[in-house]
Amino acid sequence: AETPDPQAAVSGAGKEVFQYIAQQLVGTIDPAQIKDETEVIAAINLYDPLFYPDVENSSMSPVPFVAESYKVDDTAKIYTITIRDGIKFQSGNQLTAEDVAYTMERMIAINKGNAWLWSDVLEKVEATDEKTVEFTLNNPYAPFISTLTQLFIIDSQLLKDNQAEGEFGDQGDFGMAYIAENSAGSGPYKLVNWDRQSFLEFEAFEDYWRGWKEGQLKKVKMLTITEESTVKTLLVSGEADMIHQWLSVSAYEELKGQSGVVVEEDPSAKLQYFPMNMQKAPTDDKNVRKAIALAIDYTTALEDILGNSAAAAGAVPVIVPGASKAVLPVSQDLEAAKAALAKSGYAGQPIKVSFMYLGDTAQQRQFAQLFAANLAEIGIEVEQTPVNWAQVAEAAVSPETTANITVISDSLKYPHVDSHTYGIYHSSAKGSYRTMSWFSDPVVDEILVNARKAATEEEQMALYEESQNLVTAEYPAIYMANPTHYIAYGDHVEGYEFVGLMGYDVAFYSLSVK
Amino acid sequence: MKKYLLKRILGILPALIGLSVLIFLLTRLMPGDSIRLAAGTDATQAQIEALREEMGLNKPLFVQYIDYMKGLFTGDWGYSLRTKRNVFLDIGDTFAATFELSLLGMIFAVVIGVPLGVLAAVRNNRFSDQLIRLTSLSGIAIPRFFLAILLQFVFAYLLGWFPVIGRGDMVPADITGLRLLDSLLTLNGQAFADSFRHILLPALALSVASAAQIMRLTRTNMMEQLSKEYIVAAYSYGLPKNLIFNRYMLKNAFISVLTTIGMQFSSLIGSAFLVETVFGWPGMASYSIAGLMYKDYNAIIGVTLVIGAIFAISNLLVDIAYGIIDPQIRLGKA
Amino acid sequence: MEKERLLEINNLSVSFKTDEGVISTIDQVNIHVNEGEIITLVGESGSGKSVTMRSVMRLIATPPAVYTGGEILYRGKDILKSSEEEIRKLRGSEISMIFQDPMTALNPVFTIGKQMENIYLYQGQKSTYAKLPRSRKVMKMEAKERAVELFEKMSLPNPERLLHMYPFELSGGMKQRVIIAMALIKTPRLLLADEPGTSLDVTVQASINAELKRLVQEEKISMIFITHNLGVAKQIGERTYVMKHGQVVEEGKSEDVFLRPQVEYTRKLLDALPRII
Amino acid sequence: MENIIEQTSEMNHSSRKKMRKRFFRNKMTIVGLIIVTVVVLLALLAEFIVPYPDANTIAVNFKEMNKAPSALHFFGTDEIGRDVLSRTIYGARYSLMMAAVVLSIAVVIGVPLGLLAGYHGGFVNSVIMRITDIFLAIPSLILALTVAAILEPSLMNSMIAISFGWWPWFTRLTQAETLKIKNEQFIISSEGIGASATRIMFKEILPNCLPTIIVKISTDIGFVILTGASLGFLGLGAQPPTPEWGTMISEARVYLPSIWWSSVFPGLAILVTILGFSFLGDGIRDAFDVRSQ
Amino acid sequence: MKEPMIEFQNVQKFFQLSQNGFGRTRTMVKAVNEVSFTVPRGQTFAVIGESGSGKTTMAKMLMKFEDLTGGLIRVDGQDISKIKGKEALKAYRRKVQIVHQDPTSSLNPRKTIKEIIEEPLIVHGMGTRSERLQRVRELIQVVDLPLSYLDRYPHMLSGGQKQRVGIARAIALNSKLIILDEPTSALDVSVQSKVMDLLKKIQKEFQLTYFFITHDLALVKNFADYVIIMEKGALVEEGKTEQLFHNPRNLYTKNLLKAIPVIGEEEQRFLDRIQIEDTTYSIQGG
Ligand SMILES: Nc1ncnc2c1ncn2[C@@H]1O[C@H](COP(=O)(O)OP(=O)(O)OP(=O)(O)O)[C@@H](O)[C@H]1O
Ligand SMILES: Nc1ncnc2c1ncn2[C@@H]1O[C@H](COP(=O)(O)OP(=O)(O)OP(=O)(O)O)[C@@H](O)[C@H]1O
Ligand SMILES: [Mg+2]
Ligand SMILES: [Mg+2]
Repeated sequence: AETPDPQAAVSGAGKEVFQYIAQQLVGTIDPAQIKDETEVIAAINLYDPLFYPDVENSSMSPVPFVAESYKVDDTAKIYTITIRDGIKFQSGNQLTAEDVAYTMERMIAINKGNAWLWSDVLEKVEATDEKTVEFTLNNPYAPFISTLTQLFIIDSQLLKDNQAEGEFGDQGDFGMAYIAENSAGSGPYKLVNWDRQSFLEFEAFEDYWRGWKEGQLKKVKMLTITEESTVKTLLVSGEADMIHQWLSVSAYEELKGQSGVVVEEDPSAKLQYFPMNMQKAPTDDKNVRKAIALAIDYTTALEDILGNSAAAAGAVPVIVPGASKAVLPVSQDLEAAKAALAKSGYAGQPIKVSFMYLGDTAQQRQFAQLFAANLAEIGIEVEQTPVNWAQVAEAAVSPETTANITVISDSLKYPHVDSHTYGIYHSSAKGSYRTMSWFSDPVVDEILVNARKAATEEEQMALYEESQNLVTAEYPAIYMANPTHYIAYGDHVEGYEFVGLMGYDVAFYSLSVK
Repeated sequence: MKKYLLKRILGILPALIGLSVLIFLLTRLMPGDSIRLAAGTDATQAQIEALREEMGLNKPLFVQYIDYMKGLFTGDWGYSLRTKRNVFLDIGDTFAATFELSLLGMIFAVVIGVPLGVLAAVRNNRFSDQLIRLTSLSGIAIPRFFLAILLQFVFAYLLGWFPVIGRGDMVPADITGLRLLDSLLTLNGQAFADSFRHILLPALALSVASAAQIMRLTRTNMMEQLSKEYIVAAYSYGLPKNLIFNRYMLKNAFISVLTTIGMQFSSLIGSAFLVETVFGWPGMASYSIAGLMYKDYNAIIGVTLVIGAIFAISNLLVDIAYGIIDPQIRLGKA
Repeated sequence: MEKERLLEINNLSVSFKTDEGVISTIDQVNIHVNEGEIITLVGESGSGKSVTMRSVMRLIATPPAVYTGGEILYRGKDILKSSEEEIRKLRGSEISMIFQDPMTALNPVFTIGKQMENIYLYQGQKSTYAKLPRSRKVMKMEAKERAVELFEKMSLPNPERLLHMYPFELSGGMKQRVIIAMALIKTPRLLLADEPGTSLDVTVQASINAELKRLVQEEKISMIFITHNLGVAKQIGERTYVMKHGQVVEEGKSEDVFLRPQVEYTRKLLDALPRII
Repeated sequence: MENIIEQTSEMNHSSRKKMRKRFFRNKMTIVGLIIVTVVVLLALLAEFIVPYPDANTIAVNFKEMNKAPSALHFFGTDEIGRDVLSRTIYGARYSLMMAAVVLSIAVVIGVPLGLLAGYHGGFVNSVIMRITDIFLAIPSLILALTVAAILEPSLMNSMIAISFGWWPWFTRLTQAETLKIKNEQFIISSEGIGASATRIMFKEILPNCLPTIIVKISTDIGFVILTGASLGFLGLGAQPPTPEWGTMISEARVYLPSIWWSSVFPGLAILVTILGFSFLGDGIRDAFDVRSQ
Repeated sequence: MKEPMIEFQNVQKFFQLSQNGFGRTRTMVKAVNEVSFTVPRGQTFAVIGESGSGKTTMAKMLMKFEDLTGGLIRVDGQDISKIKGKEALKAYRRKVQIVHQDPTSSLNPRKTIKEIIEEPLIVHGMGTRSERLQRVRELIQVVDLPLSYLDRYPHMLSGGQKQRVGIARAIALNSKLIILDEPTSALDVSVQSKVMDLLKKIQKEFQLTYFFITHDLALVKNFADYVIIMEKGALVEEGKTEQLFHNPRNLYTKNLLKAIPVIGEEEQRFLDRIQIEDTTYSIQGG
C-alpha cells in the first residue's frame, strides 16, 4: 500500500475525458461520405472546413476559415480562393491549395454524402499555386460559398501514401479504406479510438493552427446512447458532460430543475413541418390541403408539444436571411377549414389521410394524436402510420409510397436560404425526405434558378422571397414551428455557442471546463 | 464419448445451414428497398444501380446464397449497407461485449438459481420456500428491459453505487476480449474491479429471469430426487445428510438443470438485446437492431448466424458437461 | 433354548394422511425376530409389508405417515423414539435393508465402488466433513476389501472390475447382488430384505435367494425376508408371518403355516397357487 | 341398476374432486385464479369499467398531460393527457389477445406436426424435427424481431412474428410425449385392432398429451405477453396509440424517472398478470400431476 | 385333420443394434432364430423362456408388428407375409388379438372402459351405436365385471379388473386366435388364478386358440396343452405339458423346473427327482 499504484494514475486521468452523448451512431468519418448530424460532428472536430459560419457575430453567414479570402469574377462563375498560411495537418504535412482541390475532386468522384451540392454546378477545380485554388462553375450559383462550409479539407499526401487498389483509376480507392478508419485532417482533434457500435474518442491535436488555451478540452469521448432515460441519468449523475439536442421537450424541462445542469434554449433555424403529398388523393386537392392546414390546433402544438416554440411562417425559418416577411403563421380556423373542404373536389365524400411519423419519438406521437383529433372535427379521418426513420427515407422515394402527411424536422444543409427553397421546392430536388410534398411548378422553378444567378444580393433575396410566397399559397405543407433548440450540459462547461448549422453546435474546440 | 461428440457436432450443421437459408430468404422477402436506404436519400438512380450490382443483388437468389456461404468461410461476410464495412469486422467489434455479458448472466443465473432451488427443496413448503418461489416467479414475470431500467434507476441514479452505462474505460490487454477474463489473466486488479462494476447491473438484470427458471427447476428436480428409491436407500445406509443432498441428489438433479441451461442461454442472448439498449452496452444489440431497421441484409444474416452458432456451441458444451456428469453417455452406452 | 430378542414390533399402527383423508395402513402389528433367525413376511400387494419394514428403518416421511400407536424395540430401545442421530448410527451398521427394485435402488451417476466406499466411510457420520475414526486411505482399502469379499460370496464375476462400473453397465441380477452386498458392507445384525429380485427371471431370482440365505447364515445375520410368493417364503424363513390389510393374520413356524394353515385367508392363498402335480 | 349408476357417478365425481383438491391445495393457485379471472373480466368488460372510456380513442387532452396520480386519475395521465388507468385496463385486452392468438397458432401448427413426427418416426420424423431444429436454433425473441421487422410493425404482425418461433416448441413437446406414449401397450393394442394412424394420433395419443400441452399453454401465456412487450420495447410490436402494455411502457419510458406512472403501472400490470397465470399454471400442473419439464 | 391355427417354419428375426452413421460395423441380435412349430386349433400353446429369449418378438411377428427376417408364418392357412395393404391388414387383425402383460399400460388412461371395449367395434365399423353398446354390455358380463364399470376410467380399477377389460377387448371382434403375453405376471397369486379361470372358461365358450407366453412353469402345468421352451432365440425343448414335466431333457428346462417355488412335500419331492448333471450354472439376468 506504500508504493503508489501506477494504474491509479491512469484511472485518475480518466476523469479528464469530456463525455458527450450523441443520439445516433456514427456510420462514417470520411468527409466525402458524411450525411447525418453525428457524422458532421465527427467531421467538424477532426477536419477544418473551407468556410465557417460567423459564430463570433452570432450569424450563420459563412466567413473564410481554411480559406483566407476569396474573389468572384464578373460572370459569377469563377471563385478564386486563397488558402490561409500555416495550417498543419495532423500528419505534419502543410495544408495547401492542392489539398483543397484534391478534396473537391475526391468528393465529386466518390459522389456520396454532400457531393450533390456541387456535382451539377461545378465545372472544374484547380490549384493555381500553392496558396490559390480556383473553382469554375457552369452557372452562377449564389449559395456556393455557403456550401463550402461542408467541404472538409483532407490531407491529400497522407491519402495518396495510403492509397489502395480501387475503382478510381490512378487514384486507386481514393484512400477510402484508410480514411474509413483514420482521420486525415487538420482539425482540432485526433481520432484515438473508434468503437463503431458505441463511441469515438478524440484527443487534442497539439499543433492545431488556432492554438490552445487553458481549460479547453483535451480528451473527448462521444458516446451514443439511444435510451432517453439513460441519457438523462448520465447527465444528472455527472457521468456525461453534455448531451444531444434530440430529447423530448419534457426531458429538457425536467433537466432544468436539476442542480448542476444547464439547459440552453435558442431559437433555431430548424423547421418543424408536415409536407402534404400533392400527388396523392385526397391531398392532391389544394382545398383539402388548405382545410387541413386550417384545422390544426397550432396553439396546443406550439405550447404543449413543442414547449413554447416560435410559430413557423412558411417554408423558411424566420431567422434565416431571405425568409419572406409576407408569409404569416397560420392559425386554427375550423369554419374556414370546413368551407375550404366544401369547395374541394372531395366534398361530401368520406376523407381519409395517411399520416406517417416516427413512432418512437414522443413529440411525433403527440402530433399524430393531436392531428387525428383536430382533423376529426372537420370530418377527416387520420390513418396513423408509426415508422422508423429508415422507413421515412424509403417512403420518400416516390409519390405512391409517400404518405399524405409526414412529420419532418429539417435543418439548414448549408447556411443559405437556398437550402430551404431550391433544396426543397425546385423540381430537380426529388425523392428525399425533404421533398415529400412532391411540389412541382415551372414558375417556381424558374424563379429559383434566377435567384441563384441573380446579379445583386437584393434582387436575389427578392426572388427567393417571391418563390416562398408562391409556394406557401399552394399549402404544400403544414408549417408548424421553428422549434426551440435545446441542449444540456453540466454547469462546469463553458463556451457553448449555438450556431444553427447541422452538427456545428458540437464543436468541442469552442468548449472549456472549469 | 468421442462418437457422441462427433454426432453432436454433425447434428448442429444441418440446423445452422437451415437457419442460414431461412434467414437468407427472410431478408430477401423484406419489403422495401434497402439499397435505396443505404445509398442515401440524395443518391441518383445510377448510384443505386451501381450499389445493387456491387452487392450482387441482381444475381439469382440461389447464386447469391452460394456466394454468401463461400464468403462465410473466407471471412467475407458481405458488406454492411449501413456501416459500409465487412460484417465480419462489425460483429468482431461487438461480439465479445455481448458474449461476456451473456456469459456472466448465465453464471449468475446458475450461481443464484441452483443454491436457492436446493434451499427451497430442503425447506419444502415452509415459509422460506414459499418466499423463494414467489420471488422467483416475480423474477420471471417482470419484463427484463423494465427490470434493467429499474435497476439502473435505483443503483446507478439514486444510490450512485454503479456506473450507469458502458463497459468502463479500463481496458485490460486484449486477449479474449472478455474483459473480466483478460484482467484476470493479466493480473490487473484495477481493471477487473472497474469492469466488474460496469457489468454487474446489466448481467444481473439479464440473469434474474433465468436464475428464477433454474431455481424452479432445481427445486422440482430435488423434490423428485427425494422420492427416488436410491435416495431412500442412501438414507437406509445411514449416510450423512449433506452427502445425500450435495452429492447424491444434486448431481442427479443438476443433470436435468444442465439441459435447460442451453435453452436459458438462448433466451439470455435474446434478452441481452434489451438489456444492452438500456445500459448502453457496446454489444451486438444496437448493431442488429439498426440492421433490422435499415434492412441491412448482410448484417442481419451475420448476426443471426453468429447467435445461432453461439447457441449451438453452448448446447454442445452443455452436452459435453452432461456427458461428463452422466456416466451413461460418457461411457458411450447411450 | 430361547435366543436374544433382536427386534420386537409391538402393536404398531401407522396411518397415512392423503387427499381422501386419513387411512389406517398398519393396524396393531406384532412381529419379532431373534438373534440369528430368519423370518418371512408374506401377503398380497398392498398388505403393508413394505410400510412395516420401512418403519423399522424410520424411512417413512412423517407426514404423510402418522404413527398412531405401538413401539419398535431394537435390542430393547424404541426406534420410534430415537433421535435422528441415533437412527443414523443404527442404519446400515445395525439394521440394513435391501430394496425391492434393483433398477432404481442404485444411484445412476456414481460407480459401484464409490457408492460402497461412501457407505463404509460415512455410515453413521454426522456429515462428510466429520473426522473419520481411521485414516481415510486405510478405510478406503478396507472398504474395497470388504466389497470384493461380499461380491465373491454373492458369486459375482470379476469383483475388482465391478467396483469401477456404473449401475447401467450391470444386468438386473448383478445389480440385485450388488445391492445385497451394499446392505451388508458394515455387517449389520439385522437385514430387512424387501422382495429382492421379484422383477428378475425366475431362475435368477431363485439363485439369488439361495445365495442370500447362505450368506446371511454365514455371517450370522438375522433377516426379515418379505415376499408375496408363498413358495419362496416357505423355503427361506424359519418362521412366517402372513399379512392382510395391514394386519398379521397368522404366524408360526413356516412348516406349520404352509402345510397346516389355521386361518381361512392363508388357506385361500395357498389354494390359489397352481399345482405342478 | 339405479344403484349402479349412482355408484359410478360417485366414482367419477370423486376423481374429479381429487383433481380439484390437488388444484386448490396451494393457496397461490387461488390467488392466481382470482388474478386471471379479474384480468379476463377487465379485458372483456373494459368499456364498462374504465373511468375514461375515451382513453382508447383519438381524444386528446394536452392540458392534462403527464399529470401525477390523483383522485381524478388514479394512475395519472400520459403524454397526451389520457388516463393511464383506463389504458392499462384496455391493455389487458390486447395482451390477452396476443397470448391467445400466438398460442392458438402455435398449437394448431405445432401439435399435429409433433404427433405426426412422433408417431410415424423415421423419415417423416427426421424431416419435421430437422425443420423444427432450424427454428429452434436461434433465440425466439431474435427470430420474432427479424420477422417483425420484415412485416412492418403492428399488433397483428407482432403476433405472427412471435408465432413464427413459437410453434416448434409445441412440436418438440408433442413429439417427445408421443414418443413416450406410442410405445405404451394401449397404443400397440389399438394398432392390433387395426385402428388407422389418424385415429391413433388424435384419439389415443393426443388426449394423453393434452395435460402436458395445457400446462405448457398456461405457463406460456406469460412468456408470450413478455415477448410481445419486448417487441413493443424495441419499437417492433403493437404501435401507438394501441394501449398494449409493452408499447405503453416503451412509449412512456422516456419520461422516467420523474414521470414514472405511465410506465410503471403497465409494468405492474404485466407482472401481476403473468404471476396470475404462473400460479394458475402451477395449479393446473398439480391437478394433472404432470411433472414439470 | 383340421388345418393348424399357426405354423412357424424356420422363422428368424434379427435386430440390428448400434447403427452408427459411418462405419458398417453392426451388431445383430438374433431375437428369434430358426424356430419351427405348429399350433393346433382350440388349444393352449405355451411359450416359456427367460427374459429376452424372443417370446414377445414372436408375438409381434404374429401380430404383424414386425416383419420376418427369414422363414414363414402361416396363420389360419394364410402366409402372413403376403398380407399387404391397409384393408387386408385390418381384416387380418380381426382374426388375431392380443392381451398384454401389464394391464395398466395396456389401457388408455384417458378413456372410459366402455370406450376402450368399444374401440375395436368402431374401427371395424361394426353395428350401430346402440348395437355396439349392446355388444359392450355383453362383453363386460362375459368377463364378470359389473355393468357399472363401463363409465369408469382404468385407474379406478384393480389390476385384475383391468386385465379382464383387456380380455373383453381382445374377444370383442370374435377373433379365434388370442395371444396372451404374460397376462398375469403383474398380478397377485389369488387374482392370477381367477383370471386364468376366466380365460379357461372363455376358451371353452368361444373355442379360442391361445398362444400363451409366460415364464411361470407352474401356471403352464394347469393351463397349457403343449409347451415350447425358448432360450436365447432358439427353441430348446418342446412337448405335451405332461411329458415335459415328467421328463425334461434340456438343462435350462430343468433349471426352470427346479426354480418353481413349491409348498407341498410331494411337489418338492417331484422336483427333487430332477437331476442336474451340469452344476456350473452361471449367472444370468436381464
Ligand atoms: N406415502 C404413502 N401415502 C399413502 N399411502 C401409502 C404410502 N405408502 C404406502 N401407502 C399405502 O400403504 C399400504 C401398504 O403399502 P406397502 O407398500 O407396505 O404394501 P406391500 O405389502 O409392500 O405391497 P407390495 O407387495 O406391492 O410391495 C398400501 O395401500 C399403500 O397404498
Ligand atoms: N425393436 C428391437 N430392436 C432391437 N432389439 C430388439 C427389439 N425388440 C426386441 N429386441 C431384442 O430381441 C430379444 C428378444 O426380445 P423379446 O422382447 O422377444 O424377449 P421376451 O422373451 O419377450 O422377454 P421378456 O420376458 O423380458 O418379455 C432381446 O434381446 C431384445 O433386446
Ligand atoms: Mg412392498
Ligand atoms: Mg416379453
